[in-house]
Formats: sequence, C-alpha cells, structure tokens
Amino acid sequence: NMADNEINLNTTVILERNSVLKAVKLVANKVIVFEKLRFKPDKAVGCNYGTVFKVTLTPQRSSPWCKRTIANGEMEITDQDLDSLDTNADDAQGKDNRSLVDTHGKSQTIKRENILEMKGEGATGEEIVKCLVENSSSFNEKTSFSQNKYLKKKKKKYLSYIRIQRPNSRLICQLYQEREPAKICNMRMETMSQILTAANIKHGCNVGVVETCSGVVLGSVLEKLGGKGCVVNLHNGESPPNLFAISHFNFPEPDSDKSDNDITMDTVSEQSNGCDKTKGDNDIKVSGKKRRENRLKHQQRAWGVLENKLLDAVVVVCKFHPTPILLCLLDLQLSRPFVVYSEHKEPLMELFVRLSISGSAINLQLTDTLTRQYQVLPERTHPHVMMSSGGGYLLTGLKITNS
Amino acid sequence: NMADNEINLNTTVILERNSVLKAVKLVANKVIVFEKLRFKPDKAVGCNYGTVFKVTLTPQRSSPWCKRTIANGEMEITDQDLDSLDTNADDAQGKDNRSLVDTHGKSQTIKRENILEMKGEGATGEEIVKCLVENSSSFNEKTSFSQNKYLKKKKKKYLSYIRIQRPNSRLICQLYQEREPAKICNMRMETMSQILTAANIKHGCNVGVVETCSGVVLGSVLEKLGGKGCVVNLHNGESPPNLFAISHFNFPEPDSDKSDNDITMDTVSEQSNGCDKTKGDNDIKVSGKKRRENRLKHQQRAWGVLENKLLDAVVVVCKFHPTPILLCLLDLQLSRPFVVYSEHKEPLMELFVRLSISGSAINLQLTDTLTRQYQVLPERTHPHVMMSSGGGYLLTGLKITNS
Amino acid sequence: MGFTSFKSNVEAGDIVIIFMGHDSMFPLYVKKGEISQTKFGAIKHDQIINHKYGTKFTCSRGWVYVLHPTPELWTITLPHRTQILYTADISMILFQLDLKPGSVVCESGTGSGSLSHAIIRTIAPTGFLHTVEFHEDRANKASLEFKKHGLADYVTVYNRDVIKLGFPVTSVADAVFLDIPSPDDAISAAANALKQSGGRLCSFSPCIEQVQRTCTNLRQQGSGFKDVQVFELIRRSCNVKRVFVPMADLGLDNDEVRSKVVGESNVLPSVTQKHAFCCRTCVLPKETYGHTGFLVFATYQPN
Amino acid sequence: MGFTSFKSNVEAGDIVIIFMGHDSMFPLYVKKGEISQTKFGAIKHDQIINHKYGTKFTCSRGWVYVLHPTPELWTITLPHRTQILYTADISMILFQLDLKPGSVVCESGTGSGSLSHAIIRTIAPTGFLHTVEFHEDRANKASLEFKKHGLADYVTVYNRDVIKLGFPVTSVADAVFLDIPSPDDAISAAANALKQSGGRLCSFSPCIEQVQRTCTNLRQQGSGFKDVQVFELIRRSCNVKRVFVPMADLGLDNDEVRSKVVGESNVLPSVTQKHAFCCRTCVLPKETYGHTGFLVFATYQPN
Repeated sequence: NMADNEINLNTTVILERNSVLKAVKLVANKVIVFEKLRFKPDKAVGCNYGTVFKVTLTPQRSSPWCKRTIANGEMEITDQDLDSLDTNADDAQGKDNRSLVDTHGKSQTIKRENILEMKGEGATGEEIVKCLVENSSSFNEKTSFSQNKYLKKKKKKYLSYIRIQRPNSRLICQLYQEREPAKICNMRMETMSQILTAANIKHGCNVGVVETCSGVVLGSVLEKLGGKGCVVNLHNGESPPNLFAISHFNFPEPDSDKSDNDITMDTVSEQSNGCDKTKGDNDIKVSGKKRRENRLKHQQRAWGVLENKLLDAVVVVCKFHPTPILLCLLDLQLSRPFVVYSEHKEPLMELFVRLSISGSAINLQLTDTLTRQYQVLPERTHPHVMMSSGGGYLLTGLKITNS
Repeated sequence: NMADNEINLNTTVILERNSVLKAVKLVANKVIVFEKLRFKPDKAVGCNYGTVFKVTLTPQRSSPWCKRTIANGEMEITDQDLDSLDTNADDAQGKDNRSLVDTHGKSQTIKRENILEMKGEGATGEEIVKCLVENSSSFNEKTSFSQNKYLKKKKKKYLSYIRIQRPNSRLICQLYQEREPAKICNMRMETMSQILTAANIKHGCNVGVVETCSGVVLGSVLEKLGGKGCVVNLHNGESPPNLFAISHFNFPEPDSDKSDNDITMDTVSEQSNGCDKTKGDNDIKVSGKKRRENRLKHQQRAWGVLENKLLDAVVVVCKFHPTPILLCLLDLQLSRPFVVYSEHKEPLMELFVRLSISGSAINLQLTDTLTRQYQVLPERTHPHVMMSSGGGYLLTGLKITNS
Repeated sequence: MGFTSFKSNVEAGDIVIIFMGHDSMFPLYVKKGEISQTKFGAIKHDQIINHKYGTKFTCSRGWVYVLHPTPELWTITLPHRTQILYTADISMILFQLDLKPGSVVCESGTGSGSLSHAIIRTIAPTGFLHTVEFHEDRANKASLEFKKHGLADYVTVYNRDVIKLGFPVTSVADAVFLDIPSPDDAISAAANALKQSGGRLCSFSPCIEQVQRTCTNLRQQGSGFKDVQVFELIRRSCNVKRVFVPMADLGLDNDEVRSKVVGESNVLPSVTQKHAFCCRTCVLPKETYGHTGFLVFATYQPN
Repeated sequence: MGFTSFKSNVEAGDIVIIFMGHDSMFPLYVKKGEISQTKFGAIKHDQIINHKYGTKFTCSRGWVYVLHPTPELWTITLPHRTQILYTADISMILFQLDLKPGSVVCESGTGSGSLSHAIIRTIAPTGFLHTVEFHEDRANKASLEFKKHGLADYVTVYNRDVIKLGFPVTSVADAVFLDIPSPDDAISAAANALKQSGGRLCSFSPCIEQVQRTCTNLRQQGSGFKDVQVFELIRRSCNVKRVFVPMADLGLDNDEVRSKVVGESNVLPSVTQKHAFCCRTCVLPKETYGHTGFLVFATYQPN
C-alpha cells in the first residue's frame, strides 16, 4: 500500500515551485524544464509523493567561444517546509510603517549583473542569499520580522525547491485555473466541485459529458466513478476536442492487463448526425489490434447507454450555446440530474426559460458562487485583496416527465 | 449651540425601538403609536437627541361592559444602554451545545394568557420579566451566558425603551431600506452614498434630480448642498411624485423668516412638454400669497438653470427606463458627472452602450456593490448570516464634448 | 438503496422525496398500508409503490413529483438536529478532500448527517466513513437513519468526544472533516487518524476566532500539516423573470426631444417605446445566505 | 479652486486631470510656459490655459480630455504615499459620518490625502478638517498639496502621534476618522475630539484583529460609543460587451433533432442559428479588489 505512494517513472506528476504547478510525465533520463529549472527526474523515483527536492541552479557560463552552456541541475531530497517560504502574505498591512522611508532599492549594493556572474561561477542559492544579506545596508536596521520576510523572499527566488505531488482532480483543476483559465472556459474549482455533486456523480453511474475544458471535466468525472460506470463523451464536429488533461490523471489504460477499470473515454460524434450513427475517436493513444477491439467495444457500450436512454446524469461545460445541446441530451433517465455551465449568464437564462416551460425539468436553479479566500495570519487576517471575479454560472435541474 | 441638540415640538424625529426606526413629527399633546407603544411626546421636549426613554406599557383592561380601554403609556428618561439589550447576535454559533436538549418551551409555566392578564392588571415590564424568570424551570440550569441572553431577550420584549434621534440622510435611508425598500427602488445605503460622491454633490452646486424614491434622494442631495445651490427636481407626468421623505429632513421652509436657505424643491414638469414650458407643483405644503410668490421665484430659477445649461450634476434614481431620461438631461456643463441608478442591469447596459457610442460621455462605469456586514463579538465574529442581495446597479460618467 | 445506487421504480422501504414546488419538498419513507397527509391531500403509500421516479403523482388537491433521493435533495429536506452544511460548502469539502470511491474518511461531528450522506455517496462502495458524534441522542438518530437509508455497510457512528479520546481509528483515513466547537483542539486527533502517507483535512467553523486558532495549530512546527488555505463560499441563486420597465412621458412627439433620445442612427428603437421596456433579467431573492461558515483546508504530509 | 468650486475654463495654477483612456489618467498642475511629455506627445501648458474643461485637446500622437478635478478623479490619479482608500469606502465613510457643509472632522492619519480631499469637498466652505499624520514627510507633503489645491482654508495638517497626544482639538468634532495601525488605542482620543452633544466615528482597518480590538474598546462601559457596526464593501465594475457564443453542430437538418431543439412552439428561434448566438453581456475583469478593508462605525453619545 505504501508503494502506491511512491513516485514512478512513466506516470504524470504535479511539480510545484513557488506555488506554480505543472503536470509532467516522468521519463527516464529525460530533462524537465520547469520554472527556469532544468533537471532529470530519475532521482525522484521511489521517493514518496509530497517530497520536496532542492534543485541546484544551473551554472550559466559564458565565454568568447561558448556563449552559454546549459547544464542540468541536480535533484536532492530535503525536508524544507515550502509553507515557511511563502511570502504572499502582505505583512505590511496593519504594521506600523509610520517611520519607514522607502529607499527604492538603494540599500542593496549587489546588482543584477553581479548575481548573474555568481551564478556563472556556479555559486549555490545559499551563497547568493548570504551575499545579498551581507551587502544590504538596511538589513540590520530592519525589525526581525522584516528581516525574516526579506530572507524568505530572497530564498524563494534563489533557492530552488520543488515539490512533487500525485495528480488528482483538485490539483489539475487548480493548475488550469491559475495558468490557463481560458482552456477550462474560465471555470473555477468551486464550480467544478458543484458540478460533481449536482450531477450526483458516484461509483457506477452513466454520465453524458459535453466539454471543451481540455478534459478536466471528463477526467474529474472519471475519477469520481472509481472504475465502474460509463462516461459518454460527446463532442462537436468530426475531430475530437483537446482532451490533454485526461492524461494527467494516470488512469489505467483500458486494455492494460492491470486494469480492472471498465471505463473509457468513448467519443461519439453522433451529435452532428442526429443521434443515429456512431463514429468515434479516442484520445488515449492506442495501437495494436487488441486496443482497436477494445475501443470498438467501449464505443458500442457508450452508444448503447445513449440509445437505451440509460444516462444517470448529463454534464455540459463548454464554449457552445448550451440550449440546443442540453435539449438534445435531455433523454436521460427520469429523476436524474443535469448540470450546465456557461461563462456567460445570458445563454443559461434562455435555457432556464426554455426548460421551465418544457415540463421536462424541475428544481431549476441558476446560480453563481462568490469565493472569498482568506489570509489567516497573526495580526494579518483578512480576505484576500485580489479576488477572481466572474467564475461563470451553473444551471442545475432534475429530469422529469409531465405525462 | 447645545440648544441645537434639543428635541423640539413641530419637528420630525426618528424613533427607535428594538432596532426598528420610524420618522414622526412631534405635535404637542398628540399621541404617537409606534411598535405597539402609545405615548405623547411632550415629556421629550428639551431633552437631547439620543436620549433613551422608557415608555410604560399600556394597561389593557377588558371587562363585560368595556371590551378594551386603551390608555397611553408614560415617557420617562433613562440611561439604559440600548446596545446592551441587543440580542441579534447569534450567540449559539460557536458555543458548545453538545449536551443541550431542546425543551421546546416546556420549561416555562407562565403562558401567554397569564402575561396578557398581568398587563391588564397594569404590571410593569420589569414585573413581567421577573415573573418569567421565576417560573422558568430551566433558567437556573443555564450558563450565566445563557441566562444573560434569556434576560436580554425578555427585557427587549417587555421593557419598552425608545430612543429619539435627529433625522438625517443616513437614518432616513436606513429607515426606508429596512421598512419600505420598494419605495426607494430597493436602493441601499452604500449605493446612496456612492451617488452623492460620484455626482460630486457639494455646497452650492446645481443638481438635476429625477427620482421615484419618496424624496429620499432629493432630501439627501439637499442636505449635502448645505443651504446653497439649486436642485431641479424633474418628474414624470402632471402630478408630482410622492416626496414624503423630504419632510423628515426638517429643512427650513423656503419662505420662513428664519431661512437663509436658497434652495427649494422646484418641480418642473416640462419633460412631458419637450423642455419648453414650465408648469410646477411643490410638495411642501404652502399657502398665502408670499409663499406663492416664493414658489414662482424658485421655479423660475430652476428653469433658468436648466435652460442655460448650468447643471453641475445629474442624478437619476427612478423606476423608469433611464436611457431616454438621461439623454434628455445630458445638457449639463462640460466635465461634470452624472449618476444613474437602476434596479435592473439591462436598462443600464443599454444606456452604457448608447453613451459609449455617443461621444458625449467618458469614464463610464457600470458597477454593483456587495456589502458584507460583520458581527464582531468575542468568539462570535463572522459576516452576517443573512445578506440582502440585489441592491441594484449604478452607471456613472462624465459629460464631455467630442467637438 | 437510493443514495448509493439508482432504481427506476419506488419500492416499499424506500425513502423518496416528494416535490410540491421549488421550496416545498419533504422526504417520505414508503411503507405498505400507510397514508401521509400533505397540503395537496393524502398520499396513499401503496399507490406510490411501483410508481416511476420522476413522474407525477396526483393527490386530491394537486399533484406532486416523486423523486429519487440524492444527498443534495436530502440536505434540503432532512430533519435538522443541528445547524447543517449546505450544498456549496459540501461540494467544496468533497472536492478539496480529494474524495472518490475507496476513500476512508473520519468526520466529527455527525450532526444532522447532511455532509455524511454526501461523503458516503462519493466514497461508496469501497470506501468507509467513521463519523463521531458527541451528543448521544444525535449519534443514535444518525445511526438509525443510515440503516434506514441502506448505508450501514459504509459508515459507523461513534458516540465519543473526539477532543478527549481522538478518532476511533488510527492511520487509516485519507481525509478528516471537523465541524466541532474547538477544532483547534482536535488537530493531533486528526493527524493520528490520517494515513502516514498523507491525506487532507477540512475544518468548518462559523466564526473567525476558531479559524484563527485552527490555522495557528495547523501551522505549528511538527504538526505535519501544510498548504493551509481558508475559503468562504457565497452561492446565489437567481430567478429568471420578465420585467417591465415603464417609460417616462418625455413628450417624444416634440422633434427636439425625439432627436436627443433617438439620435441620428436610430440605434435603440426599444427605448422609444411608449409605455414599457420589457426584458428578461435575473432577479435575486431579497435576502440570501451571506455567510455559512469558513472552510479551512490543509494537506497532511508528515516528514 | 476645483475641489470645492467649479469653473469652466482652465487657468494657470489649476490642477487638471488629463484623461487618455479609462485606465490612463494623470493629474497636471498647469503652469505658464511649461511642457509635459505624455505617451500621446507633448502638452504645452500655455495651450491648455483658457481651454474649456471637458473638451478634447489634441497632442501630436492622439488626443486627450482635460477634466475638471474632483476628489473622485484625484483618488484614482494621486501620487501614492501610502495605501489609499477607494471610492466605495470613501463614499460610505462620508455618508455614515453624516458629513455635510459645516461639519468639523478629525482624521488620522492623513496618508496620501485621498479621503481628506473628499471630506473637504463635502464639508466646505463652513466646515473644517483637522488631519493628523504621524510621519513628518507625509504631513509636509499633504500640507503643501492642500495649499496647491486651494484648500488651505478648510484644513490643517498636524504632524503628531494621535495615540500618545490625542487630537489637537477638543470637543469640537462632528466626526472622527481613524486609519492607523492601532485604532483601538485611539478610542478615548476620538471621544475627546468629538462634541459632547455627540457625533460619529469611523475606523478603517485592513485586518480583522484590529477590528476585534476596536469593537471591544468601543463597547466598553463608559466609552460613550454606541451602535457599533462593521461593514466591508466589494465594488465590482463591469464592461458591457457583445459576445458571440458559437453553436455546436447538432445536425439540425435532421427532423428528429430539430424537433427536440426547436420544440413545437418555435419559441426561441435564436438558438437554431447556425453559427453563433450573439448577446450583450456584462464582463467582469478577471481580477477585482476583493478586499480593501473593514469599516467600523459607531455613534458617540455620552450620557
């Protein structure tokens, strides 16, 4: 069981540096470039998820005959607590800054060029930080609180700690939300969480999904099915949409021998053909005869679920106008939920009205959620100063019949 | 100067009982009915604003030949601190209620009939509270914290404290917001405050106002003019709108000898006549020749401000579609602000687009404000559990010219 | 049964949700021979049995829908024994605790069981919920309820003081949820319950003081907790309505006025309508829940 | 001058606001013979003098508007010497402090003078602002600024520690505003400054800890303060934009699909459009100020 928690090659992991996340597949001896660091992952293999590594900085030598030699950093296990490096806290607020005079950086005699030089000579991050402290004229005048903050800030910049985490729906969502929100229709984590509960996603159910969220929604639904049930992924047009995020989840491949997983991503492009034809493509790269057979089997199963109206939930999270899509998919089982996300309110307002008068849905709710994150620190507790606004809207309801 | 702070007859005051507000004009020997209390105001005269009075309960005798004699309560000055009676705090939250068993009121042996009987016999509020405590089987088992809370609750109900405050824009706004929000277009206090700053209302400026807020907006603008300047009140149709709230502000009457106030409420109904005719009515009840002359003078002045395009600000807070109204009034001076409130977003969106392409306004902002009130009490600090939502929208901008 | 699986038709012993309107739903335990009185008239249970979920059921004074139970419907219809958690918070809790089929969860306190039902739905059939309730009566009621809802295989209720005695299990949980008056005193209890390989923690508190102490303890050197984050969610539900905004009488017959309002381009003829401008808008209820509580999340990852 | 009165044309010595775009404004002191460089090219001050406020001014690479100063424009263009207060908070403060022409106000600290300008606008010409700033340099700069803005008659800046020494005036203020690191230590200073007949107090704090202590002290028996209320304002500004929502290719040529989507009544033909649904919507910026600070209000009414 503990072995489950070990970092392995050929799986995707989440890298974290200075609160920035990245999903990366570990391949033996293959260099990873992440947040200005270059390193090979091999030393991480066998370590537990959550381990923090120090990556030595890359010396960048430049000489007349060799402009820049890029070498790789080395990974080293450490028990550094990343939280203790966190300087996002706006400590200044609430502090007595009445007699502070802003020196506009004049107190530091080490310049950017000097630091580059030191790096070129292979100085470690510790050495650089030490040098910066020794050459700051104001460091000793600072309160110990400010000294601490200064140290944290510099350490964060010059010491290169990364954490390797096991991917899951939460981290993958966070990653997209922070780095590429447009690729998940600007949906936020709290909305993703409500989609999963409102659609009552659970072990073994059949879910129809229409998404243009890089596979984040699809992957999250699959994760919550826990290896049983069926996800029917419907997409627009001939070619399947970008579902890159699916690969981050490390789902067992459907045809691998280890797999007791009955699910695959069945992409059924029948929508464009009036629900009367199946024609699929699968984002999981497959090859070989067995795989092709498997794929066909899965597609037929998905098709069966659709045709026999066995869907337990419908989830629509896409850039398209949701009204015609949901109306097409409203053939789910009775007393089952559907959930529709849209970045803009107006299309959902239209769908709301359309469903209210249709007599085929009740318990309609059009909602938005305001999330407030708080900084809770001694003498500095307050809601975050910046707040992401406009996290889109959700329309939820239950399928019923009037007859 | 201290005399300024004295409660006088023939002025309007704000009464407060248990956080409920009411504006009332004090008339000698005239009974006031407020929150189940009946009393004459005369004893309050000469007291300072902010004084808390105890009003004795009205004994309600009923007998076979006289169903109910309603007597008046007596006012008595007291130094009771109303805050200490405040039981709105949801003290239960955060407390350890793990071993509490709800007795569903069974612990109290005094019934509603008994209380009515006591009242009929002329018992004081104190006597009723004392009796309730003595007859509560669970009172002694409560923690002193709960005992305190119980006492507060009962005192609040049976002891009749009222506070008399001097009316001002804030209290009148609060009164309408809490008791009759529909009469001020569901506008809230924070919106009112932003209207006054966005319109840059200050001493001596000329303000065009269109409101259907019972006079609350008009009165607030007048208050901030401080006796100099001109408010042109434009209204729809022939008859002036309800401007009852204006009378709460105790503005000096324009024609009274005491008045050094150059302002009146000039109602110019020219809008319906294409801005080419004045025809007025005045909500301040006037009589006598001098008043009529005064009224005419004021109307002419207001008309002059409009015709000569001397408006320094335009404020529109009404139930009507604001687009045509604002477009009609956009003849204000250059580089001067206008502010438009609407309960719904859509009309303002239309106006926003219309103004953006018109080239006659810049710095357009369509905003809404979320107000969070906090309960700050030891171990019980949190945002208020219930929050009024939907406080409408504001569109603000500056008049410019493109030519 | 309903909360962890699906069925198409009502059977005796089922719990169903009777829908009489958006704000008028209640749970019903279907029992042969019983009759329930509603504002729309009597419901004879025998007539509901074999009735299809999601279809109308006619009473003497109106009709209702018979709905399949879900943790979300249960949350809005359950009998309150305590303050309960609502769906926006519940959703965030399940998501941030990384729950999925197979997860083992420790919860304290059980309360009215609103969150417990949602947890069980998400972790069944291979996961397990250990839920601790200080109050004996409530613990018994919750235990009975889980049995009636067919969930006994996935949950055990313990009547226990989690602060004094800790959780009944050690190093087995993937996630711990705390909703107790002094969560800061239960941090080590939570750490003990969590797997040594790591897991997630959530603490729900209505007041900021509890949150402040909880964060301090979570951040204490050696606690094993990291990534402390505090959230508050405000979910607003609106109604889509057609509104009529009246037009002021501006004398649009006058050419001068008309040219001001209509402009040259005649772009927005809608506002020149005589009587009212009609649009569809989202109407928020006058009052909404502005605060339910603060959610503190953290990762357990002992060195 | 501009902040307390109005004029139509720019004069030498005026402060004007140069508007280059919604998020691009700056203040300019007009001085004979001077030239200012902007991204749209040079502005010769002599050409601005006598220019009408609110009209275009053409530079070599574009045009700007020359705007009349207001406290609100000043707030978004002023040189920051400290964290400043923004318009939603400022509005609420002025309103809740019952300010109007004639009010006497005590403020600490002056900071960048953002609120001071708004206060003076509202209380002038008969009121007065006593504003206290601990930091000497800031006090001097603010004093100079008020002079340059023609406001010297309505305000005095004091370089002083309000906690140690109290306000420079006693029993004269209608309102007191505190924006200092330990407002809880200045409650009696505030009471001393306020009129014996009563007045209002506001304290602005970024953190809840300060608010907690301030409320405790305000509620202390004998403080003279009542009606303690705490607010937080979140103002959101949106942009009205036309958005195009693409339509999925559903094969509407197929009758079966068409009947599902269009329905019998053909109520919403808009959604049967082939390529895109177009609507006007409010677009919020990706990030907004989620928190500026907490506002504590109280009434002073000594017995």
